[in-house]
Amino acid sequence: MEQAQNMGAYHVDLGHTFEGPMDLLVHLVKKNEIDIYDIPIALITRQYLEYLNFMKALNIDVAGDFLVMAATLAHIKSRMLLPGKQEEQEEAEDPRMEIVRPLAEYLQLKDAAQDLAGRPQLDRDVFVRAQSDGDASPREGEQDLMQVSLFELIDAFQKIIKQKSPKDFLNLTLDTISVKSRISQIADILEKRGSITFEELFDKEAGKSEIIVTFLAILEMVKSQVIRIMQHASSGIIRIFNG
Amino acid sequence: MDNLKAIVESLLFVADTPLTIDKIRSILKLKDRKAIENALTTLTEEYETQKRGFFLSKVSGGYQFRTRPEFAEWIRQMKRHKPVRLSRPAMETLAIVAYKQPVLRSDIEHLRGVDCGGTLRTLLERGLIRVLGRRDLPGRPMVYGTTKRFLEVFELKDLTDLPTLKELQDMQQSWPNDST
Amino acid sequence: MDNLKAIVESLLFVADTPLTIDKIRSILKLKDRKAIENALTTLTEEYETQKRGFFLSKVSGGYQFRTRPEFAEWIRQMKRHKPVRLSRPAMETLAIVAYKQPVLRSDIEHLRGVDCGGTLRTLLERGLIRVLGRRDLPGRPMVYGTTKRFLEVFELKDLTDLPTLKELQDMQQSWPNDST
Repeated sequence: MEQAQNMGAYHVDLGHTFEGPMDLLVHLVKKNEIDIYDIPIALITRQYLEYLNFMKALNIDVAGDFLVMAATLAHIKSRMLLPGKQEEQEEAEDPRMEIVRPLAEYLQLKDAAQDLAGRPQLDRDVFVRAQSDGDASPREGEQDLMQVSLFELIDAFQKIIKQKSPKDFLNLTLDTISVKSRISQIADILEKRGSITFEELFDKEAGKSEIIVTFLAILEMVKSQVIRIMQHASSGIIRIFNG
Repeated sequence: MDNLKAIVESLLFVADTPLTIDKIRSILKLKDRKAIENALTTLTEEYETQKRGFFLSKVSGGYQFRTRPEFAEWIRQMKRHKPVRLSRPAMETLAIVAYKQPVLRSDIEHLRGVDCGGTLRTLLERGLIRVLGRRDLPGRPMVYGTTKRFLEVFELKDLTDLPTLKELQDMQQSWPNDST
Repeated sequence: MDNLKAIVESLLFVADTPLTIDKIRSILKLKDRKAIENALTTLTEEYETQKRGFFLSKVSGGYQFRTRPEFAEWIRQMKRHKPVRLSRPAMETLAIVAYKQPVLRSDIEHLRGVDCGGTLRTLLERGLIRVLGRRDLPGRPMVYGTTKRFLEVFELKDLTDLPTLKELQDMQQSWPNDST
């Protein structure tokens, strides 16, 4: 009986590789028709490990995620076996909850994915009219709307990075982008007002990192000669001007 | 305006994205919102009762003509292209973004138990999801959400048009064998 | 075949060129030429008598839906509001300005390997980039950066919403089985 069940697992799994440990767990739960709120942990752990061994036997690399889940299952199993004192058991949560919660949530979202996949899908089930490119090209209208997504911008940029050596972009971290963002803000202010005092750029509420970012932005703007910095001879006030 | 219904119909026919009532109003320079609403309602009903080859769908906050799903096979035949399908992992990732947005990549990966960089990229590429911003956490991770295009592709009026997770669970319980 | 008329209508709706009877026959794998002719005639009459926003026109040996000439003004009005797209070169130039700002034209051209005068002008005209200043170098070259409009168009709260190089590289590692 046990043997037959194990064999079954192998046969079903042959045509199917599991994307991750959750995927495999769901398969085992469904195959055994288990209530996920009352998982026979010994059975599931054994079948789970059997599958991993099977993968190894086929020389298929088993990803680390699978091993982490195996360890979790084994740990839960051992905790279930531990004879706890009566009052402790009442207090303590069922060790299985550690996997039940994520499993329940994952199953819920799998249902959501299935529901989504079942909806009429554009260009699969329903179609809209083809756009003939021969249509009059849009003139430079007053509104001039633009239809672009951030992804297209990122995609264009990735192509450039691929062609060029990435060293041209080595310093592209969140910190440097923050500095660029600050430069843009300062440029906005200067466009509007023409000049600003040094102090005004440093918000009194600003945290340490904001102060550093503002300072680096000013340095970079001076370096690329986008701004000029002047100090008043008598008052000592430092003012920043458009370059 | 005479033949308002026919004019609206011609605009819907030519438009390449769902048309909102406001958009129609601004094109026709028409104050009367109600008149446009009426025209749209009448059109919807006419296409429905006359069993035409396409229908007026209320999608992504606007209106758009779409062919009837039951004719999909013939249209695919004409277009001679294989239907674009999302893989199961991509669909799961998309569902998580749709239901949990704004959501972090790490949240998605935690839920699915696997790396999702590739599926996220596919979904970004298809214009189904987008970067909403960054979360104020160490490393300032990016948060993702769905796009207007997502609503269009899955024929949703808006995000509330999605069944809630609770509703899905109830549905699931009525057909226990229906899950694969 | 049931609802032949509606099926033909849906094909005509989606087709991007006039459809001939032979073409429809081959799509529907239908021998009966007469039946298709009848469907087309009925459709033509229906659209005529119902005064719809578009009509079935017999053009260059085939059939095609076209909007009524008397509504041309409104349709032009709508097209005038049609969003414009950015060309690939413009997108590349914009990406470099966004990521490398404050940046010189010569730096952009070094990265793209081509002259960028034209695309820079387009981007300036569209209000996506601006001249931040002039560098104290021979010829006083201009230094470019992005604008507020840029943030609006790309739905960014600020520039820090742009992905970093590391995030870009993470996204590039698409899973081979996820090409869908």
